[in-house]
Amino acid sequence: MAMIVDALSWVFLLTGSFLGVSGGIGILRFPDFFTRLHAAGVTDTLCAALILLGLMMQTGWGLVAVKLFFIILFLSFTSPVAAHALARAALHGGLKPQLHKAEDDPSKS
Amino acid sequence: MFAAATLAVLVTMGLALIRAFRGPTVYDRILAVNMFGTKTVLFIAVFGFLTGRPDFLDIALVYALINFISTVAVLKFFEYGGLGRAATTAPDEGEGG
Amino acid sequence: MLLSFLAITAIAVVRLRDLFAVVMLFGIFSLLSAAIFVTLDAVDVAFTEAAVGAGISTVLMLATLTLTTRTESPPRHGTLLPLLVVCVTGGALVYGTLDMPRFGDPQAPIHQHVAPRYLQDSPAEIGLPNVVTSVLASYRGYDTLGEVTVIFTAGTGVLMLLGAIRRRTARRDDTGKGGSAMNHNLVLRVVAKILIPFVLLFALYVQFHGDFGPGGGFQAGVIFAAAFILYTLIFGLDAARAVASPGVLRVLSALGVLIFAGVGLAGIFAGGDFLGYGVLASHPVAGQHLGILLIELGVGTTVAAVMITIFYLFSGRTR
Amino acid sequence: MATVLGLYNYWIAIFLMMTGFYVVIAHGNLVKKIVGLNIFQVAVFILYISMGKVRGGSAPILAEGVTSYSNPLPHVLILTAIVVGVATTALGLALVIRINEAYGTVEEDDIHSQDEPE
Repeated sequence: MAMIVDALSWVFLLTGSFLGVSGGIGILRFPDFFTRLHAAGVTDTLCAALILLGLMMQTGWGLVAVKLFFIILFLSFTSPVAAHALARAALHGGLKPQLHKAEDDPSKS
Repeated sequence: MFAAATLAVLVTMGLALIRAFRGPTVYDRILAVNMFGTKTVLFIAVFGFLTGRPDFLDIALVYALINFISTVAVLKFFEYGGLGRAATTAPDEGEGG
Repeated sequence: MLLSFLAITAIAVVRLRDLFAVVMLFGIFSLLSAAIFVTLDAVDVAFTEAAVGAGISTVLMLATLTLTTRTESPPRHGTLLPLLVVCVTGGALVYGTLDMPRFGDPQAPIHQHVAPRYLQDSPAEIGLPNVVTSVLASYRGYDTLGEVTVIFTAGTGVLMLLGAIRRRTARRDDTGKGGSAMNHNLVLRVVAKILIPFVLLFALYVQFHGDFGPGGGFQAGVIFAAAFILYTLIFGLDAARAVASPGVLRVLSALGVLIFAGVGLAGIFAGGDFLGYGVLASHPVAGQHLGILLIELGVGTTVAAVMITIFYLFSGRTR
Repeated sequence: MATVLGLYNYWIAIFLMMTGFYVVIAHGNLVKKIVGLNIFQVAVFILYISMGKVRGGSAPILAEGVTSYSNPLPHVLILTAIVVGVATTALGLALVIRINEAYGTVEEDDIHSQDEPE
């Protein structure tokens, strides 16, 4: 039983790390702001949740696990909200999503 | 294994940092800062486990909170304050009010 | 690796002329330095830096930017002379480091004198696991009293600079119904309503858990203030002023210093020294516990009240 | 090589310190100057904290099974310095705001040129 939990936590940790790095690459490589927001916003929440969940399985029940749980809760509240507010502000600020493939400089605004 | 996760988080931090430097629009920078903050939270959590003293998660919690607050503050600054004060619908609204 | 990040960020801060981007990068800079503090075992310091540097400083700088310009005009003097001065000074300092003890060396002179005594004797004398708290509040209580007074004085200074002229308060109803600037942003409002009670609870936890883990009055005060800043940002200044009125805050910021000094005086009246808590209870260790708890309370009150006051003043100017 | 690794932290701290110093003396914008001052401040913090670190040590919160701790004294000093630092930053920013109200600019050169005719 303990071994299964251990293995599962490693799987979670590694998946989370992978998602994090892919999000990082996405934020660097994607052509315009909204796609970058997509890359960051989607991976951020899941990556954080997975890594913290993996850590939670490592510690077992206790104060540390409760704190980790609160961090997950907090991040899963704030991260999407921040992304939403960011997209909203960008749209208000006059940034238009790039709807079709542009040949010229993609990151212009 | 914790080391692998730490390394991954560090790499992501670096990538976000590059975007924060290059970011053509301010929103790109805000996004990068926000992401950077999340990754810092993860870094501290994982690093606590790496060094074997995982009871310092309060710091990570504070980071998550502060990150959110500064993002909201920045967005408010942009939607109502500084940038194009005359162009927005509510010219007199500023930060905090 | 983190240190290299820090250096790169610093260069970028120097080079960018858009002040807004500079402030954003300064936020990153603070986060990074706090992460470095964690890796260097200074958890309490990281805690404070996270809350103060990344949170409060960024918000205050943004508020300043709304009041002033956003871009920096190009420099008119030659940059060669400053660069030369900086290089020479830096070279001299690097030369000086060659004699420093190597990083992490347990035999370095800094670790030989006071610190071992704190580490060895504080469990018996004070009985708190967090040595930083016991040094801060008990061994070096005078220092901390001075720091708290400095914060109080700075708050008073900002009050004098920004609070004296209130000519703009006349037209404060143009912010819309309820005085809320983010009225239409439903998602933010709902989430903030859910989060703020937890943040306040967490601040109290940090305040009273500071004896056992990282935390204490300074950090808790800042977190408490951060909760109010979030509230102000989302629901508007008038709503926040209704919750915690500026007058009450001013009284509270003075009260915190008063609690601190009062505990010190109580030590004298009980027959001990100024800020010697051992005499406050029947048992010296219990007395130390009581004294530290009260003092942290005073610190937390002052810090929170001063931070909220400063933020009110800055954002009150902006309208 | 051991020298470089052993002094790397100090060098970075010095580099940051000089960066902040450069910003303060070479830039005319007052807000930027305050940012530079803050960078300088952080450099000092890092210097102190690096000195307090003990290799193989752990955070100075006593726990069972841990024998070696980092030096708690620099932590205390820096902890208070950070909070005082933000208080002074706030004071400086307040001054900047008042200067902006009085002169209509935050550039040092413009302020000087406005002062000179009198």
